[in-house]
Amino acid sequence: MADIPAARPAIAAKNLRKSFGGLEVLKGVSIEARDGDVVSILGSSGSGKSTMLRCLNMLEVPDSGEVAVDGEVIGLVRGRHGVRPADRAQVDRIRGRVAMVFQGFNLWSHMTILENVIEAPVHVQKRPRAECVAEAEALLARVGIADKRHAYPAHLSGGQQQRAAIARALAQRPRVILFDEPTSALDPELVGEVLKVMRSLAEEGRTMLVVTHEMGFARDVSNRVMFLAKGVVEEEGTPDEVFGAPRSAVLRRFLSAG
Amino acid sequence: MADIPAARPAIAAKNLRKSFGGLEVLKGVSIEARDGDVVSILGSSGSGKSTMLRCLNMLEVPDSGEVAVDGEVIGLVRGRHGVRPADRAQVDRIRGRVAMVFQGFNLWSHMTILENVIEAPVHVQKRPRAECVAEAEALLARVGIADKRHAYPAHLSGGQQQRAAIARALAQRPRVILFDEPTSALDPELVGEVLKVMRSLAEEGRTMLVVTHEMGFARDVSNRVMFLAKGVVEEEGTPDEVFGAPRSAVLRRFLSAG
Amino acid sequence: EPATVTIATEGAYEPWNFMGPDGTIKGFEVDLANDLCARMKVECKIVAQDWDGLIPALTAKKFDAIMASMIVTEKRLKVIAFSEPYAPTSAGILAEKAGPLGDLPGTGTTVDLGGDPAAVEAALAPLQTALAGKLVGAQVSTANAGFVDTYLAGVAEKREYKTVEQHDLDILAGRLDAIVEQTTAIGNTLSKPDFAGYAQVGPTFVGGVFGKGIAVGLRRDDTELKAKFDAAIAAAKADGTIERLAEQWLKVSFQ
Amino acid sequence: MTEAVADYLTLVGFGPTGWGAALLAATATTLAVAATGFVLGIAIGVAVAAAKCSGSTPLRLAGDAYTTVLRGVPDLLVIYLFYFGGSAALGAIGGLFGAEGFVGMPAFATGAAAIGVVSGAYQAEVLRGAWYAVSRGEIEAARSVGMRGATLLRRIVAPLVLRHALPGLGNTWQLVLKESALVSVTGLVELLRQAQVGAGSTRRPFEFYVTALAIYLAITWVSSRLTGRLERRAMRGVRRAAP
Amino acid sequence: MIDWTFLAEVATALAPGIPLTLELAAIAVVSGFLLAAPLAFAAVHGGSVGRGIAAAYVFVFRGSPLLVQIFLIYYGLGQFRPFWQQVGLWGVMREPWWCAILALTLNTAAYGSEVLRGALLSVPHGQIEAARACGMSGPLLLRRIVAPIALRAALPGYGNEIVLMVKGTALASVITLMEVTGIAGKLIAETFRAVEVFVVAGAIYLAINVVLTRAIAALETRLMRHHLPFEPPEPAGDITHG
Ligand SMILES: Nc1ncnc2c1ncn2[C@@H]1O[C@H](COP(=O)(O)OP(=O)(O)OP(=O)(O)O)[C@@H](O)[C@H]1O
Ligand SMILES: Nc1ncnc2c1ncn2[C@@H]1O[C@H](COP(=O)(O)OP(=O)(O)OP(=O)(O)O)[C@@H](O)[C@H]1O
Ligand SMILES: [Mg+2]
Ligand SMILES: [Mg+2]
Repeated sequence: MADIPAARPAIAAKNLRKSFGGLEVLKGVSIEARDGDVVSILGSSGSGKSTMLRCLNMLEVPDSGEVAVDGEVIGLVRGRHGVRPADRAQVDRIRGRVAMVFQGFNLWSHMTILENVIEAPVHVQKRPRAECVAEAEALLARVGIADKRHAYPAHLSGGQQQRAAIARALAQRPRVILFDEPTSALDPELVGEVLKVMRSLAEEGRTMLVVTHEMGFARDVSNRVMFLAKGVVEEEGTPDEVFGAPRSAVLRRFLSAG
Repeated sequence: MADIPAARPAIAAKNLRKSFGGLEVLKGVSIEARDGDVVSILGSSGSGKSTMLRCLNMLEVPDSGEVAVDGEVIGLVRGRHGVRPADRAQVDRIRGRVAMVFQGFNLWSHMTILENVIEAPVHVQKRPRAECVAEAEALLARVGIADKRHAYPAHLSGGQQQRAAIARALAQRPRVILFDEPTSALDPELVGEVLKVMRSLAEEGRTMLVVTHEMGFARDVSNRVMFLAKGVVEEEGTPDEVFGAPRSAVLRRFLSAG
Repeated sequence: EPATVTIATEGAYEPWNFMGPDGTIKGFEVDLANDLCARMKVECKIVAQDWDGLIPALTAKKFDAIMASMIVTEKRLKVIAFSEPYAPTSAGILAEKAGPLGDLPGTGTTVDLGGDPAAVEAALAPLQTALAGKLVGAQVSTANAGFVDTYLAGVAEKREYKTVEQHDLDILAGRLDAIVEQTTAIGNTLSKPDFAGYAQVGPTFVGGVFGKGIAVGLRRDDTELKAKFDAAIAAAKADGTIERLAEQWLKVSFQ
Repeated sequence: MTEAVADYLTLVGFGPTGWGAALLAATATTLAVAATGFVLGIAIGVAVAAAKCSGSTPLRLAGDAYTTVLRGVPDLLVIYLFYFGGSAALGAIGGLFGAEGFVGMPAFATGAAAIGVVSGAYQAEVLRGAWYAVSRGEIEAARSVGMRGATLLRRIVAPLVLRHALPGLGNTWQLVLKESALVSVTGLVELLRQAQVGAGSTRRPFEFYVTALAIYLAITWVSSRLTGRLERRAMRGVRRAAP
Repeated sequence: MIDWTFLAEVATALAPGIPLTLELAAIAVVSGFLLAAPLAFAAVHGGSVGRGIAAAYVFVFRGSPLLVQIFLIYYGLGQFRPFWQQVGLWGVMREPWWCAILALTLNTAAYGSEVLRGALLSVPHGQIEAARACGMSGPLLLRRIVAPIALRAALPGYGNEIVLMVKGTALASVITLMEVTGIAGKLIAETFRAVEVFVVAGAIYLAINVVLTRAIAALETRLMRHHLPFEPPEPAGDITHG
């Protein structure tokens, strides 16, 4: 990494370790992103990408290591049943600033799409409902599912659900957005649309960590690329560095397949 | 379509129509695939691809139109609550020959991966358990998740679940396989692996209908491509025809984005 | 000195004590209680309580006295005190007239179970033969059930019921061959048209397990109230009030 | 036949010898004691279920003990203990303050408290089962937007849990309704007690028990219409598999 | 303060009632489940006829107190002796034991079927579709996919029901059966020490039910492994419940 005197990173993790039962999934992963950074996270299936992302907002509590959002370190304590956050209120506060788009979408099945999108702004951030509805409708239009706003998630196609999940995350007006394969269910045309949205978010200064299998995206939109393999950061750098001159053999094989 | 005197198609649908509430999703879609055919189905999100696939094995019953597997037409009757299959036993028999990989995987949560894979062979097809287990383990190895065979679906990563779903479908030894975005959660390396598996299946003479957003796959593996837009087949032909000389404006826009 | 005495009864044992649709409690014991209270110069408050809970609630001071057709027995005397009895007890056997027990010997006679053991044995022997293997019902934990336990154990099969009307129904249904019950209650049962084919058979029993008659149940430390009740009962007996009420409500004479 | 019907109608009617008014009043008591107990039970049930699902071992053990004991002993016993034991306790307290003799615990309060305490144990189990049926992903999504505590509960957990719990809670309500019949031992004149009194006093048990049955069924009918409506509301957005 | 000798006496007196209590509960739970399962199935998949029948059944038997049901079955149906004799069932209807079994079974089936119905409805539709897609339907689909998932979901609720039945047997005492509560009632009427007797009786029921709930909880832990936050390191045989 370049060692310019760093501005306070929007989100940073140091030396994350996480095991499930006997399986060590993360073996000391560090990551750092500043305002406006778009970091692509590549890696083969099962390499720990989702787990890492989930550690960043404490949906999985790392066994060791440190996560800091906006310079604020999330305190962890070791209890009898493993590690847990010291201060739940802090975690909630931080999660309010870090949005997530899940790999499996996880839309709330008892709410319509519009209700899904305004839920956090209205009930967590306590913003005026009318304003939130207007903004939600704009967001839904932007991802092309305005006509589905009164439908329930179960009645949407895969791509529509994914776009609803993206809109829900954006409605939170987060500083940092964690995307777990946000375009996996989308056709090329929509991928293009979503990338456009993400680019504009980056321009607004929002920070994005994006788990993706779209090399095109990683190359064109992100300013940093990170390659995860078997729970360690195998390689990291600008897209040019990573794609232009991959150092590790694993990454070379990975890229040649794409 | 070429009008060589057709061998009996492995699967064929004529003029399928399907509405949800007021929304007409399929507006008369026809499709036909012979033994060994690999048909790619393209189309933007919400264009009705999943719905069409689901109509082929009667998970959605079409409002009108006809589906035939192996020349056997699935009888439909119009009852008081809409259209339904005339003979459930026939539907079950046909479904035994038509496997499906779901967009959302739908693995059985109460069974381990291995149990998921041997379920249909052992309990539907009544094949000897030991044989099925051996075959299942080979399949799981082929898609690279042999080590996860005793894990439950909830403990797998997205890509691992998707591969388990593929293995489950293949274990059925179906004549026809319906894939709904089978590589959406996979990294490029694995996509390559899965494509290899699919190619070998095609060589064995199995018929595949594949909903996909991977233009590479559509171009390289399939021998027919079908483009769905707003519930109608907008264009259809060999990959060369469709990709080389797209006639419709919608398709041209769709492809240019990719 | 209590200005009011709270007296509990069961309220479901016609004609001794029972309730009307408006919730008022009526019957022989209610009229008697009011009469006794007048004699004792106290206010009377009558409440209804489940049979099971009567004695526990008395000892828990939920009320001061029980007048619920309760028989004085040794077991009860260990827990509570009783006044002088205000009514005698006698029990009998109810069975189908046309059935095998219809001609049970001793009908019309009275056997004092507390009397000469040889005479008791002689009177009971034919009963035990006739009731061998039969199903006999009685209300649970009453002197009647005690009678079955004492004299018919190993002879007849005993079934115990929570209320009188339940064993009445079961004998009608044919699930019982005989019932042991107080004669006043048998009289009440037989007065109903359904029981036209039934009768009291065999001797009437008094004394012994049937104790020393029916009396007011009181807390053991409440000697003052017991003295008052005793005096009032003696007076009511002497001037014929009890006899008059018995004839009015129970259609029997205590003489 | 018509005579029998006329006779029955007089018995349970509202005339001077009819038990109608008494039965109606008793029905009101049944409803009141059941509803009070049920609401109390929900409050207890939520707390106990939360304790049982929480990560804290002492809380979980306490919750376990609560549901085990209260579901394990006959309800009649709990009511008895509240009646006799509660009175004794109150009496002791009264004695401290110089109150003379017996301090009665009101029958209604005893009954409602006993029902609440018992049904709380059942509600806790129903709610816990429902909690496990909720998709983890949807809860995670809520956490990831920073929802927590009461908001998380009210907006996401409660509706989803309720969806799965409603049939079970409906069951518990029916249970409570009939549990109220046991409160008769405290001397509270609710429906079954009134029927027993009527049966004992008139020696016509069938008429009274059948009438009681009919009244219980009527209450059930109304309440299941209500729960049915709630269930349909809660199930919105759920897709059922094709036949 | 506590009269231990009396408590011991009560326990000895109540013990002979335990086998009858267990017998009634076990038979009622098993036969009740056999009735509840088809009822729940009819309620969910039986079309309007099945739904109607199941709803009516549940309505009547869930809607009224068990005490009233026992009473009406025993004394009410007992009235029609000639009819029962004609159909050759008087031997059954005559016996309080059979009447108790009948009433308890009918009652628990109503509650049980509601628990099962809720569980059937909670099976994720995607998993049913996956089964249909490979040719499963009817009994096979039920046996392999729907029932295992539904039964897991139903387990806590059904556990409630079993415990309820154990306690429900107490009401058999009103039709002369001398199980634990029947004997307890007798003891109270003889000794007038309601609280002590009920505490001992309560302890007996509690002991039975603790064993039952522990067994159900152990089963739940075993069956719910796929719901744990992560997989236990070994496919452990007996996980003891905390
Ligand atoms: N059960 C349903 N009820 C109502 N509308 C539905 C239902 N299923 C699908 N739809 C609608 O039908 C349309 C087609 O859905 P379908 O799932 O077939 O799309 P798709 O082509 O597979 O899209 P994607 O690529 O996003 O998966 C969508 O607009 C969707 O909202
Ligand atoms: N709850 C869990 N219990 C046990 N193992 C788990 C659990 N969650 C994840 N794993 C395992 O951890 C490893 C990493 O999973 P993760 O979901 O992070 O992978 P991923 O990089 O996101 O893969 P994909 O691209 O397929 O989504 C996998 O081998 C997975 O099986
Ligand atoms: Mg992942
Ligand atoms: Mg789709």
